[in-house]
Amino acid sequence: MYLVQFLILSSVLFCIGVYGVLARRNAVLVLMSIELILNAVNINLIAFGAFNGAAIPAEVFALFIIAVAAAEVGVGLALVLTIYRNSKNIDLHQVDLLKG
Amino acid sequence: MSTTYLATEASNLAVEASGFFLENVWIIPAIMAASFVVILGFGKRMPRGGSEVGIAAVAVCFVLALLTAGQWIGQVNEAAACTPETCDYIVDEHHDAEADADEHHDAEADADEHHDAEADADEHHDAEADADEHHDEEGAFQVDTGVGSSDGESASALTAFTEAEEGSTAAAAKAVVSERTWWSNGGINFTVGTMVDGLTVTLLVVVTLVSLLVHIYSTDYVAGDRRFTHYFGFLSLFTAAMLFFVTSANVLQMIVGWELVGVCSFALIGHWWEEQPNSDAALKAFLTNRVGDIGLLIGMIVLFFASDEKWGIIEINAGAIEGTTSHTLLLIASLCLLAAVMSKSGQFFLHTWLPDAMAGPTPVSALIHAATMVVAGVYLIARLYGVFFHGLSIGGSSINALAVIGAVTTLVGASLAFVQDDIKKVLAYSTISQLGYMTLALGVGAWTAAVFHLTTHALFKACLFLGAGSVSHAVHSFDMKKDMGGMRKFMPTTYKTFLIGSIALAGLPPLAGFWSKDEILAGTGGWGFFEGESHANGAYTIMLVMGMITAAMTAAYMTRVMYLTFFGEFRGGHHDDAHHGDPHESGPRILWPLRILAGLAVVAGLMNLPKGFLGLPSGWTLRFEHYVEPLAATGYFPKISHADPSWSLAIFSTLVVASAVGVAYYYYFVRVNAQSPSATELVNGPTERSRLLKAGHTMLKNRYYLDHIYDGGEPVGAAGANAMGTIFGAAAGLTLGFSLDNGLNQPFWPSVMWGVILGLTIFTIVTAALRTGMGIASVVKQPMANAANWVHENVIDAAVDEVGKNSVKTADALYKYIDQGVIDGSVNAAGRGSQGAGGELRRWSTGKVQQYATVMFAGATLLAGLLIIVI
Amino acid sequence: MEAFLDDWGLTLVTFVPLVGALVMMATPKEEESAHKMIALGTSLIAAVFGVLLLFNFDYGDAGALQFVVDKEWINVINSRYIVALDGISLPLLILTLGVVPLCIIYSFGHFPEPHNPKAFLSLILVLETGMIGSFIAQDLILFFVFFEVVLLPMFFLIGVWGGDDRRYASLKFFLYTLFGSALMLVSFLALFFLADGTNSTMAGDVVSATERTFDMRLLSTGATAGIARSAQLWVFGGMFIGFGVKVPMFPFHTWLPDAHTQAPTVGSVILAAVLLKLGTYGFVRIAIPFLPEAAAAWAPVIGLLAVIGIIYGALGCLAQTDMKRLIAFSSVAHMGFVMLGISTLTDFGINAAIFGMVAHGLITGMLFFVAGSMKDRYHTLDMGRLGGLLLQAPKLGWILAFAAMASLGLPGLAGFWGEFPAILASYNPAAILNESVWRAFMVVAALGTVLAAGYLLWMVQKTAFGNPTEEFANDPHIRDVSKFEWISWSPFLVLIVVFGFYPNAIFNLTDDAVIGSLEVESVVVLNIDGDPIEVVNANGDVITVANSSGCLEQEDGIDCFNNNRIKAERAAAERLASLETASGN
Amino acid sequence: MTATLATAETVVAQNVFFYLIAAVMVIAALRVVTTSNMVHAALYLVVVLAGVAAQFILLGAEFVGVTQVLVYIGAVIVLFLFGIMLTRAKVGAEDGLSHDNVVPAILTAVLLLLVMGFAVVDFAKAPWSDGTLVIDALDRAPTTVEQVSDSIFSTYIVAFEAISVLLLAALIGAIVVARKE
Repeated sequence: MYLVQFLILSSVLFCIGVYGVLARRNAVLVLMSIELILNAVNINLIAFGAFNGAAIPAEVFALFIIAVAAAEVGVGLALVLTIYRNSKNIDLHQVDLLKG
Repeated sequence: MSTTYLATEASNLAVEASGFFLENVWIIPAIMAASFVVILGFGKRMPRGGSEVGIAAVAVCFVLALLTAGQWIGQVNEAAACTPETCDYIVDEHHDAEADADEHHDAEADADEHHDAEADADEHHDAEADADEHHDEEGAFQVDTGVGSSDGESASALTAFTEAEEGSTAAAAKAVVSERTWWSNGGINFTVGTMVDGLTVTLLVVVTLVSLLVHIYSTDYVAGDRRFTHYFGFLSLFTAAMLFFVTSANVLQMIVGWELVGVCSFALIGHWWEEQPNSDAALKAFLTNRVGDIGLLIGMIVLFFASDEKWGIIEINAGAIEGTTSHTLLLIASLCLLAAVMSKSGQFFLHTWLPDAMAGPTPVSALIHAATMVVAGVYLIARLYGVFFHGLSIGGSSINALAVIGAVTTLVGASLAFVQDDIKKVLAYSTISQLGYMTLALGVGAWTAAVFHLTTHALFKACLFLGAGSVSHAVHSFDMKKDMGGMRKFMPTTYKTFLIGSIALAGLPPLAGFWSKDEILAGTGGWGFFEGESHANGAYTIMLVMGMITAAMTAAYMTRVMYLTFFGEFRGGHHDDAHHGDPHESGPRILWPLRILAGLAVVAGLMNLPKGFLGLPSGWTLRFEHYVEPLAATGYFPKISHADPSWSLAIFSTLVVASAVGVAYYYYFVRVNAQSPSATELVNGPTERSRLLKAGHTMLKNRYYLDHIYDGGEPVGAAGANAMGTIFGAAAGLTLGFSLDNGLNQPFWPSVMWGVILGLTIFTIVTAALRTGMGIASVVKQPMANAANWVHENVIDAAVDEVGKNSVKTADALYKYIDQGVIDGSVNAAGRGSQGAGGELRRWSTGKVQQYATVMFAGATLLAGLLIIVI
Repeated sequence: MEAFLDDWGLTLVTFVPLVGALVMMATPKEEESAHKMIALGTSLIAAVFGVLLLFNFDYGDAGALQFVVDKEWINVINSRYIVALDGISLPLLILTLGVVPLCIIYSFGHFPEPHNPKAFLSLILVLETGMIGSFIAQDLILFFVFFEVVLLPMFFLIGVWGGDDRRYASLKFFLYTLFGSALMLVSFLALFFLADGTNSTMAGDVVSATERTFDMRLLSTGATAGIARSAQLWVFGGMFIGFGVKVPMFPFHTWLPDAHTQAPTVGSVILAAVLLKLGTYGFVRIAIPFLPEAAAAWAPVIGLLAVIGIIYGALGCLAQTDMKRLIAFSSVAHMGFVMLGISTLTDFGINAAIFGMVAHGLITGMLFFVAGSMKDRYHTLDMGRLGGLLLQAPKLGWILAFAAMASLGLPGLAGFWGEFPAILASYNPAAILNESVWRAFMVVAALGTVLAAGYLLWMVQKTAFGNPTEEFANDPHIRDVSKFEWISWSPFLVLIVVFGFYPNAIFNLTDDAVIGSLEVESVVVLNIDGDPIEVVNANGDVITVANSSGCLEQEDGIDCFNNNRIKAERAAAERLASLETASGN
Repeated sequence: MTATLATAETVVAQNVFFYLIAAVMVIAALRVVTTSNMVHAALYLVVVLAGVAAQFILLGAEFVGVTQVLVYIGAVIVLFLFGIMLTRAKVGAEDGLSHDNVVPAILTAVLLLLVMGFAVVDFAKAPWSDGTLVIDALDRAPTTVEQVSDSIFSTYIVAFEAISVLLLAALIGAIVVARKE
């Protein structure tokens, strides 16, 4: 197995995630896309770790990332719920609170 | 009794000679060009609308051409008189050729040495550099030939002795070349200059003579035309271009002249461009020629690099003959050039433009399509004969591309001439057929016969065209069946001259056509096949047979024309205006050219009586060959052998022609006339009775469906088109295959297979090109063009627009949110107090997070990319 | 006088028009005749200086830069004000100086709507400054500035005085060119960071011979030698797109038909005659001499796109019904021939290309003039409705036919010498390149000549031949060539004939310069894969030893981290010695 | 699997698996961002995450793979589904999940992909690399839970604490934010 193939895979996932973040209107879907991005990063991390022998630290940080991701999803969904409760939809197109 | 002889090896002696007219022949085209300018500039204000200028100029040119010819003959005789004591020799023929090459190179070297220096820097030019050094050192001991004069002009006339037939010393004068640097690029010098030898002189005389007569004729024929002046202007320009072409010293000039001739014919064919058909015909002619010009360009380029970057006709031929040029390249080049010849000289299957070109004024048809332009192709072959002779390995073989193309063309043309009702079209197809004769002759190695036929044909075909013009001048139509008949009563002189022309064309002794045609037939060497001996360059028996058939057909269709035009009852006069009722003989300015040409058509044949004809001394026979044909000793002409004339062949061919005339006479003069004096064909004639003949007749009427193939015409439909396509492809392929066979000595069938493949590809390419060209009128419906346009609009352009729009959008967002919003807004916000802040905040943004994100991501990505690329 | 010209000639030629534009700014808008006089006067003054330069140019030494001016400009980035003239620039400079006054004269006759000569003419003058500057600048940043200066006036000329669809066309033109020039700028910056001025063979005799430089004289004489091959490819790619858009090469050409069709006549003429040449000039002057190896690697792409452009442009022409649009498409085809000549990387081909530029400038400019005048008379260029021009305006018709003949490459007229040598050169391209590929290109290009004849003659037949349609049968507006038109056209017509008969007038100029610009190529030692093994400058000493990724090979490992500044005398000496021994055995 | 398995066949098998899984992942990911049905999107996300886990195991990081499965597929996805239901998203297809920002988004993503791809390839061709960059996951024994836990609770203890605090904060925050008044 070559390192490059993992890197390519992860960059493809990353870009798909980016597209999702930019293009989706539904907040939940945006969160999912963010998950894609995070997983892409994880693949990179583990692959590099396996490549140059420093497997352990890589895996540890992958675990940390998973934890953070979990937290992020939790908070994010909570926010989404709140938004939904305030304005009966989670369409980012309508949600422009920043507009003030 | 019949033995073939070769130009003997003893012919490697050379003497210097030169002459004013031979060296300064450039004057002749220059005069014509000047007359073009004058006519276009001031013609309208002149009493005779500029025609007098044109006539005067061409007359002067004719005189000059005669003087040049005289001087040339003088050269040959002088060389003949020159004995080994009086002349200094260049002992080795090989050197002789080299020397000539050197002189040009010295001239170029003077022009600019620095290229040699730089040539080393660029490996691309190493070859050229070597060549120069090589030649410089050789030129060192060649200075005594004294031609590399300092002003970059070099004139050389080397004549070589040769042992001619029966011990009588005939001399072959070498071409007089005088040229100077024209332009130089990338260390390569391109010269412009003139090359005069027997061939050039012949063409000079023929072109100027016919052009002069046509000028005179035209003053009456196109009198009162709206564009009288333009007409004469372009006649002059055309003559100038043709003369420039025939006097070229290198192939680049030939390309230039070739194209100029083409565009002049475009202008003259389309002279009456108010009518759509005329301009269509002009376009068709030009485009068909353009298709051939692909072959010309590529072939010339291949030759240029094959004979290490030399343009000179002499160098190229010499390289081909000495074998220094790769044979494969020669083969490729000669096949490419053959395509050009096929288009310009109306060879099958690019001949279709020629009949349409009859849309032009008749004198132009006479000038362009009889005497000059269409023979340009034949002249090209004759000029670069070394290339063709060795490229297609003509010598000693039995078939090759050139001969086959010629033979097929001559048959096709003759057969098509049968079914035309338009008298000019008959003559046009007959021209095609005769050009096929010349090509055939060159293909079988009968060089002199070809050039001789070119000359005689120019004379009597011009006579015929002008005669046809004279008739149509009287009846204002070209349709023999509708508007002619019995014309001999109305216009006796035209009738007589036309009759003479026809007999000459049919090739009955003792008129001009007979001699040249008979030489060609003998030159095929096929007769020897029947006599059990091998003649000349090879036994081209098939060509002999096809030529014989053509001779018969020619005689027959000319008889048909004679009857339909001059005999029977006058069928015209049904036009409303009374003028047509009584056809009248034309005026003197039309008749005198006819008389002159007819007279020449009678005697021209005597120029080249066969060897030992009626026991005449060798001083009387073969004069044309003696003065026109260069011998191998000159170094730029291949060793060709000459067939002995054979009484049996001459008698046989005459019998064939006579019987053909007899049959046609019986059909028209007896049967049709008996049916009714005004009839043109037998009701319930053979074509009605036999289905086979009928089918053939329709096929001929449709001109072998070639035009349908080219412009994808409806009547025949795709099936027919493809069928014909396959046939032509196979034909071309076979000929190619044979030439490969001769050339590369490959096993037979593989080469034929190759040939078929090659031929199909070539035919497809040509057809595609022609379709694109021919379909011009309906071009908006052109699938290819539309496809391209569709791609342009719907793919590339659409994509671009999309990108454009979105970049605009992004830029817009950028401007609105970031610039206006953040920066500007913050400034203003700071500027105003806090109470306006709320209002400010509203203008900050729409709150569309993702648009910010987009801009941010895009920016970051761009920066990253920049970073990666730069570092 | 000589000294004055040497110091100030080029600068004056460049900035006199700008001064004129400023003066016109100061002049009130109503003084139309004054504006016209000022515009014509200044452009003529510039032209006069151009003629003086023409006379004082040392033709014996056309390869060398002359009238060099080298002054400090932006010290921070070591960008200098360097202008100079050589055999490549001279023809284009003279072309520009000649075309602009003629266009101004022509515009007197027919002024596009909205009238406003002040803005129109001053924009043209600014345009002239930009074009001239781009042709003589010898510093990348300076070149870039002029290159961009050209953009705006043309944008406004199209966007304000253009046809019905002008906004779209002008925006498209603008975005396209801007997109290209952005990549071009990146490439220039990359050169700035990667190249090393002290490697140049001219390092001794040029003031600005520091490591990081924008000086084109240095960059074209070995300063770029040390750049990694991969980096070279990218940098060239940037320039390729930047210049290719301007040329325009297929598939970057789609802005051209719209811009030409919508632009006012004068705009189209300048666009065709000069602006398109900026792209090809960039290839000849910058891209190829700077990065010969990259050029060799990119050449097949260039050649392929060129022949595609030839055929594609021709087919596009055949599908048009609008005369002006047809001429615009024909530009694509003709510039295809130019690019084909360039792609051969031989001095022969590039000479042909330069000739092709000038010839195309004259001929297509002429065609656009005629088309514009016909638009003024008929108020349409729809070939379905035109016809019989030769009957109604014979002179105009003959000029059209003449220009068409020149454009289809008739020998004896200028067009042929741009077309034929390009085809000839592609028979054997530079030694690095693959012959058979270019021979295939040659055949295709030759086919293109047939199509060219096809569409041009078709155009002539549709518009000039036949009888006029009843729509215009007796339309008083359709008059023959007017005074202004004669004045502004006759130089074009004369030059087309002159160059046709005596092509040496241009080949003489360009030959040495081109050979000089290609010299770098011959001193890059390539291995079988075409990768640079080592780079030897003209003095014969080795500058760089590089492997395919541009890294320096030493016994103690490989050094990649400053591959933009490889100083490797030791390794180079060893490599050279080994090569010599190898060749010795 | 152990170090002794590093034979040619297994290497081949590894590559085959990798490409199979990768293909599935990419397709699923694309569907996640393109499908118009939110529930489907969540399910496709499951596929992607499972694929990631599989890749981890291929790379010999078995513990991380397992964790991935537990945390993501076990927890996160459930969260998502809850979120979807609580926001009363239709279970069927609904349009307008993507808006007019699509084209710029595509452009950006593609551009990003190009830049990354170029960077990766350039890195792979880097002179000091022998051009292959082989991962010898099979030659090493896969990392065990012991090793991971050891390093977590010794080397990275501080980070671990920080993470746990973060999780706590997130927990509370989520509750606070999401709870009804």
